[in-house]
Amino acid sequence: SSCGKKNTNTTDNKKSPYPGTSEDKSITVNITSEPPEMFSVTTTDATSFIVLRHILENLVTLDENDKVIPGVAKEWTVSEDELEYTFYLRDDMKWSNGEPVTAHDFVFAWTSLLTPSFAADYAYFGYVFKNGKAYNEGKVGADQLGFKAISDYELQVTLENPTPYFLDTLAFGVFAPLNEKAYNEFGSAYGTDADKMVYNGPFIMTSWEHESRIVLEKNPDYYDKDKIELEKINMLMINDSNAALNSFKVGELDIVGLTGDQVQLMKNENYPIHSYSDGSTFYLEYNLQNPYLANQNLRKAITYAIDKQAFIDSIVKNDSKVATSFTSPAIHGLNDNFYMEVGKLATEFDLELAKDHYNKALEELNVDKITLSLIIDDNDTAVKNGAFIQEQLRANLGLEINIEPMPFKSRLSRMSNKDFDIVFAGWGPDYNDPLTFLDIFETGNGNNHGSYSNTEYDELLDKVRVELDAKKRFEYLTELEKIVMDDLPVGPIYWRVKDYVLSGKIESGVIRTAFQDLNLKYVKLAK
Amino acid sequence: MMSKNSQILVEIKDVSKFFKVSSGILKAVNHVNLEIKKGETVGLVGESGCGKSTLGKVIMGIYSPTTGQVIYHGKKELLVKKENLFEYAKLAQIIFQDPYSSLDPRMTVGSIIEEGMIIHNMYNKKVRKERVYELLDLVGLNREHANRYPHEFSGGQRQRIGIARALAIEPEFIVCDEPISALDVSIQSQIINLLKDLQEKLGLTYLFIAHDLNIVKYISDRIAVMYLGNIVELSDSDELYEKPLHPYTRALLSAVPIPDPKKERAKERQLLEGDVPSPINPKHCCPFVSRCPHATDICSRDFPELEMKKGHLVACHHADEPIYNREIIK
Amino acid sequence: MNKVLEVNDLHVSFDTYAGEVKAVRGVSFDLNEGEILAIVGESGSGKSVTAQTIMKLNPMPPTRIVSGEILLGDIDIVKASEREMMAIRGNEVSMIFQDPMTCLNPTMQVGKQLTEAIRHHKKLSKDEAYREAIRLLNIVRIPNSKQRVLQYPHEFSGGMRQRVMIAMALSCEPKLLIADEPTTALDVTIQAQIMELLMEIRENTNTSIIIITHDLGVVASIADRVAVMYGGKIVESGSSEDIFYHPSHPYTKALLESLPKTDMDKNKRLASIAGTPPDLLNPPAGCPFAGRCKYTMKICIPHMPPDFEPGKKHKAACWLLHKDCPDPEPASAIGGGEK
Amino acid sequence: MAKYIVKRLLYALLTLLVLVSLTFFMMRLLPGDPFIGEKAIPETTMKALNEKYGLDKPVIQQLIIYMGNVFRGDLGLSMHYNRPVNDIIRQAFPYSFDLGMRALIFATVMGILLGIVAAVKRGTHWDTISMLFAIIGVSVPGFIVGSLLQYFFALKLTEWTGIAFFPNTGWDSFSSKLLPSFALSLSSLATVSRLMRTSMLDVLGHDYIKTAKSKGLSQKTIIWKHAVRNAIMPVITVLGPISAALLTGAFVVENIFSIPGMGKFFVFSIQTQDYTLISGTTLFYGAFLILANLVVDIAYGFVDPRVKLSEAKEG
Amino acid sequence: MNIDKSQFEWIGPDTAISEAITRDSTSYWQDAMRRLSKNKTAMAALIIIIVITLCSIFVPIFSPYTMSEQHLTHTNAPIGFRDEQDGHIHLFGTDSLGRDIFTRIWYGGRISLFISFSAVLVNFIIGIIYGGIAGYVGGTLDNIMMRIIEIVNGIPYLIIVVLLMMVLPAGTMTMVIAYATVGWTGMARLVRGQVMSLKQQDYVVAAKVMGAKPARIIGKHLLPNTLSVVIINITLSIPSAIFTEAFLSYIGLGVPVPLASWGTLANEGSKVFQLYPSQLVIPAICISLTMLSFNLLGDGLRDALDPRLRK
Ligand SMILES: Nc1ncnc2c1ncn2[C@@H]1O[C@H](COP(=O)(O)OP(=O)(O)OP(=O)(O)O)[C@@H](O)[C@H]1O
Ligand SMILES: Nc1ncnc2c1ncn2[C@@H]1O[C@H](COP(=O)(O)OP(=O)(O)OP(=O)(O)O)[C@@H](O)[C@H]1O
Ligand SMILES: [Mg+2]
Ligand SMILES: [Mg+2]
Repeated sequence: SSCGKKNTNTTDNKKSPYPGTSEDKSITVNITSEPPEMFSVTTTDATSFIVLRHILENLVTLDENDKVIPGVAKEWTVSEDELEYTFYLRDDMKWSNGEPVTAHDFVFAWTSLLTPSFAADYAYFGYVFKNGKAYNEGKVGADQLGFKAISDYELQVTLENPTPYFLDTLAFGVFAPLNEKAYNEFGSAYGTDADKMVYNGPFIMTSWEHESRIVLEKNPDYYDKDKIELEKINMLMINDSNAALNSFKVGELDIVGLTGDQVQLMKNENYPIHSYSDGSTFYLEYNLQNPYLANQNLRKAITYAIDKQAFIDSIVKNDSKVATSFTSPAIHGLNDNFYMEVGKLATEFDLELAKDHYNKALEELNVDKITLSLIIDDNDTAVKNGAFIQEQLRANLGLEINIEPMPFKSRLSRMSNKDFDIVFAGWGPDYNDPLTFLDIFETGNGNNHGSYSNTEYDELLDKVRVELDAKKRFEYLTELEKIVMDDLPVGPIYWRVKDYVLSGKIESGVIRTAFQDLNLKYVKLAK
Repeated sequence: MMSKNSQILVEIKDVSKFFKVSSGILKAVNHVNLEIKKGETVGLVGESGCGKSTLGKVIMGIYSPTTGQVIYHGKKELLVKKENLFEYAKLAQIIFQDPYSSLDPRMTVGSIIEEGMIIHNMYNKKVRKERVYELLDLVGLNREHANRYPHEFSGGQRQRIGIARALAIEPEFIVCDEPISALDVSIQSQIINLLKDLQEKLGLTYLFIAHDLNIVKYISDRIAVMYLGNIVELSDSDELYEKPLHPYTRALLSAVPIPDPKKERAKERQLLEGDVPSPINPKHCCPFVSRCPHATDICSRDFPELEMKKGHLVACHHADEPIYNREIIK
Repeated sequence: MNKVLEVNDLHVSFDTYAGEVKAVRGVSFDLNEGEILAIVGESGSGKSVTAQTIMKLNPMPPTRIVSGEILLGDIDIVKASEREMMAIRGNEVSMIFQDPMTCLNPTMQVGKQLTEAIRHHKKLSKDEAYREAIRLLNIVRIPNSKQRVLQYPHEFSGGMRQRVMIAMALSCEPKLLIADEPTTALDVTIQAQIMELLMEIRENTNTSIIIITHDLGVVASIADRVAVMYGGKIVESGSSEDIFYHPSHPYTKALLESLPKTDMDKNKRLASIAGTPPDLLNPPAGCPFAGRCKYTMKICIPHMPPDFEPGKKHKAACWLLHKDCPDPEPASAIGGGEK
Repeated sequence: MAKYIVKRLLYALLTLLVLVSLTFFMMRLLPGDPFIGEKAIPETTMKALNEKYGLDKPVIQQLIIYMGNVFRGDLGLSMHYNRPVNDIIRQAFPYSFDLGMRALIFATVMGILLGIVAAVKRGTHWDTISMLFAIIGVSVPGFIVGSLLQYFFALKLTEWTGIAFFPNTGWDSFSSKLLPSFALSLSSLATVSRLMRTSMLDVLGHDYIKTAKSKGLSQKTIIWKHAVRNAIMPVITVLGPISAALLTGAFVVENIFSIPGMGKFFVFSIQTQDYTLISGTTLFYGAFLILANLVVDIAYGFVDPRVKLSEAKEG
Repeated sequence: MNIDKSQFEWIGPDTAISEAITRDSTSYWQDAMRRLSKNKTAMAALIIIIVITLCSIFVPIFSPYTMSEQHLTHTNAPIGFRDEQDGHIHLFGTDSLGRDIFTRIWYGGRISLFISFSAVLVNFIIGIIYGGIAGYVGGTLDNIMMRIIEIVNGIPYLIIVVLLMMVLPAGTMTMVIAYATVGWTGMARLVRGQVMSLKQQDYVVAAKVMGAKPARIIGKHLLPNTLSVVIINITLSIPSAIFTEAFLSYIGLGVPVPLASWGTLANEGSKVFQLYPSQLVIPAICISLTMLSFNLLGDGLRDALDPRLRK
């Protein structure tokens, strides 16, 4: 987990020129946008999860290295076949409405997640449970679901398949408990206002001014409250990145994320910058239904012809890394990070090789010129991305690319309709396992927009899913990664790293990783 | 006198024009009947604000009449309506009372005069230009003036531009709304001569609105006297001057100033006394009653119709009573 | 008798792209307290320009007072600042404009426009002003004045607008009233009343009046003195009697000849002056009337005649009055009413 | 007059109906749907979502249901925020209105003043200054103006002086309202001032100005009492759409200054294809626009008595 | 004073004396153009516009760089940058991809000017015709036409544009169409308002009485008298066209990548203005200068078109 938290320049200990907000025992952070809804069952929004992380506590949570630690469950047991888990819950936790936090709250939450009428986008997370999918598709009753409350504080979970990363997954926001009584009180308005939901986390939300600010205050009933120094967290929703940095500089914010250009700016000021890998990989997705792109040599040519480091230097402008494989560095492998275990699989940038492949491709396709289109998003970074790739391919290969910028939803629609040649896309992990990246290339996977299909690959995936032996499993996974990197249904570009700065008020304890982007539970303030 | 066939050119039938104003209905023109024969000139005189211009505008179709209709050539299909203004324009034109505001400030005088000819597709470009110069000459302006803009002219010059514009279309019938009031007498004569020449040559018909009674008498075959929206007297021009029947007509005639200081100052002034009546919500009585020296009971009770009395049409209850003849002024 | 106004050798030009239009070319006259001066003359001869120059109303540019002085009391208007002019306008001098439609603000109620000047100069309350407006409309004989003050100019007839202008000018009881064709749109009965009104004002407040008109009847009825303008110059001036009974300038004579008479023969053409007035863009060096005058002599074309005095206080600018001029009535020209 | 207004209001209803229906159909033609996300959604969820928001019914039926709800004052449930659109508007609109009103008043007052000064002092440096102001106002877009203002006045000024004259973001104290209002007003101010200048110049050439002058009125009185009313027509015309746009929320300025107004909903609702929110904001904006235009049309009649509102007036 | 007797010789009236030489007749427009040509500021502005246009046409042709060429070794170079090694000179510096801003600016000028001209022209034509008819005819037609405008304005622009994107190929023509779909409404309303108050004027009535058809009345009388307002509105809509173009380019309707326009350049520049101010300032100056010139020209034209206003 070397890439998790990396502090640059922290060594020089001079007083920060930006002292941060003045309010005692509180910090103010920027969550950039309004969390659309705060109902843990249905939300999919990253901002919502930032807030939820502080106000709801799952069975298990993650530490600063994304390792699973106890949450509501103080301990648990796993069966031999790794299919059955029994969680023993703390008996001293209370919801903010006074109800005790019990196993039923989890049963209710997870059942809701899988109940079609709730229309949860992330219902598929619940497919890990036995009969989760079947119930979601209406084939079995709720009583068949693979989880039940043995007692108020004992929860038994049965899985569909052995899932090594199950506990990591459980820390994810969609698995948060839900108090049935409270839910029934607010109904469909649950989670739309500060007083329309209940809390069991380290903080409770005391105010939610929509589009403007959320105020969290320390939960006096929280079991770990003594370890929490912050009395209050203000979350502002400043969308404009320049405005946010300005706010930071004038002492209205204590933590602020930086764009590549802002990194430059703060570097010029010698200000300590923090970075973390957010776990996403950016790549070119090739549509294999396109007769040209069905050609492996062409995909290779394109992938190898792009100078990815130059891309990062001139556009991303921070410590983001050239992707050497598909799965991002945030994902754990057997012992270390998975990307290190598989090693450098991708050819980063090799002009000669690219040209070779291109010529082969032209030969195989029996054409002398190829023109393709590249779909990008409708913002200026995306346009730069497009222009860069276009120029690289034109200059290095003589391949013409037409750039098609379009609104996000249009892009998604084109992708799911498989109406594209190449898309500049990104993928972030759902859970801490390489499978979250590698299963998208399964034949027929809903996220397999490029229609990649490889029987060998599919068979391997099936093996991975039932393999109990961790070592073996990771061998398979490495194999999968190798196939991807050889067949190149996508051409990886870079692994994203994000940057932020802290005001002088914060001493330590800000957790930002791929799986918990912003966890302020253990923030220590400067004395 | 030119020959007159008695063909009726314009028939004004029971025309009224009412305006809604904040305090009620303003009856600017009140059930007026008038027939204008081809080739004749009808003078229209009357107190300021009595509805002369409004009547003129109704005849031109600028205002649509509240009641009644204006029939041209006896043909119903030529009723003045907004839709057939184009055909109508060739038949009838108006010289506006207010010269300046009726001239487009962004057009040169030449193009203002030429416009009508362009609209009616008359002549080719070169001839049109010539015609413009000719018209400018006719109304006593310089050719030089064709390139200037209306605001660069004196009041009288603007008036003449308006006249030239109306004449350019060569209509059969022209409503002349005080065409000469802003002109010096010499130009006045020149314009009157011009109008008469044109009448002779082309058989034009005029409705001539003016305050200068001498001129009206000179140019008109018949004269209508209006008062408060009504025609109160209508007769041959000579007859009207010799034998005015309506008290208002007589007051009018007596007030004509004489261009001779001694005579003028010696003259006994006969100012009209009494309240000036208002056209807003008028009472149903003789409109002149409040100022008439001979008013009797019936005058404030009954509205006098325009009737043939003593040889011509007059709207006065007492027109044929002897008291009148005694009182002839002058 | 005090001189209220003295205009000396006034030259006014308009700068246009075509060149300089010399609208007024050396006009001089004066006006005593309580005196009524009528300015008559050819249409376009510079009467209105002269009048407006007295109040400095013409927008400058394009108007330019080339030279001359206009003495109003001890103030030379030509040199007066805009601030000084503000105190004079509407207070000491007021003006009735020739074109009543365009001179009234189309978006302001008539009553407001009427009393604006008094409210400005005399500080009346709103209510008083309203009553004053009604009174003024009554004076100029506009019926229904109570409602009329609330109407807008386009709802008035031509003559009524003109009367509004008159009432407006009278409202401030000025020392000098300039009336530019005040009664052109009025019927004779109302005209007579207005004339009466002007006389009354002159009697009561000793106001001096400059009246510009084409109606020689009006001139005859009220003017003490008359100035006749032609081509940007005053060609003749004198008392009304002088002008009407002893006209000395051929233009004046021609003008009087073209007067319409009550008993005109309908079959005869009206007398008028042949030809057109000079173009003021490049006005003739000599007598402006030369081109149309039946007495034109050689000298008339290159030389502008100076003012001669055929009688006391009677001036005329015509070479015929020169002592050396042989025969003022060349036989061949007599009786040539027209060409 | 009353009749005219009633008639216009009826028209307004009809217009809104057409507007909403058109938007309703058009937004459904947009590629994508409200629920499509970067990650594939299970089919059951998709079905359930469509059912929840009534998208499984034929579009016409959806429209009729929607209209029915709208007449009952219910704008539906936002698909993205899962909150009633009524609530969203009720919460956000006061901010936008406050901001917009300040900007509008400033733009109108200053714009008219600048325009008048420029016209009256035509050709002097006053004219030049107002012209430059106007040009910057229109040729530098709002997001740049906003960012620059923020950078210089909220950040640099604070850094230099150590005193926070202007808060960087937010909408609470008076001082926090200055920069956004100014930034928002700039382009309207420019439009208003340019239009005012030109139409003022037109008016100053008229004879009635001469008349007013002849009464001895000061230039100030002449301008304010006589010229402005005759010149203001074009300004009034543009104020209709401008006020609708300003008052219902300005995305750019609200975004830069983090003001929780309506602006973002106009943009985000479409980006997220939140059908109910699109319809709601469209309806809201449309109603505003129509109302503003109605006010403008009525104002025409007041400003220029010759303009007839209804044909009924004459005769 | 003695004068030679012969001077008093009678010559009689001679109308020729008063007949002046007639100048060439000019129309209102010729006249206006002549007045415009005498306006120094306006002419200077015109020259600037021409220079900008010429630069936009020719600089890209003669520039040593293409507009898409990336010099990744010297990105974000400052103004007047000169690379010692390869001798590259970048007059206005380079952007984050190392593209020569000088070349891109003039390339962008082509697009921005073209868009401004054509979009504004289209707006002008549609707006004037539409507004003129609505204002002139009035009544129900006006009511309906204005309601249509409200509907057009009310539909979220983004929706219209995305839908257009689906049916039309990306490119400049599409962009003009996209701008024109709603851009004309402001002009139409403005013209309508003006026409409404002008149509009551006597000279319009006079033209009507002469039998002029509505088209002529609108075209010859009403519009020339609203032109001053129209001109201002046109000049004001130029930057809006430029920035709408930038917006359209982002969502894929505008100029294809790697082409740039002033609007997109300014947009990009604004993101980094704290670091590299010149990247914002240069396009902003281009836009403002163009705007300024158009405004000055517009003002000059306005003055020239108003015969009452004379310097
Ligand atoms: N703004 C202007 N620009 C150019 N020439 C002008 C301007 N105003 C007036 N003139 C010219 O100046 C001359 C004098 O005009 P003025 O208005 O004084 O005439 P007037 O004697 O009042 O005539 P009328 O009796 O017709 O009113 C006219 O020939 C006219 O064409
Ligand atoms: N548009 C209008 N709205 C309201 N009232 C009007 C309108 N036009 C004219 N009037 C009124 O109608 C009456 C007649 O006006 P009109 O212009 O016909 O008079 P006129 O006989 O031409 O008078 P004048 O000799 O003064 O020109 C007047 O009382 C006038 O106020
Ligand atoms: Mg009249
Ligand atoms: Mg005059």
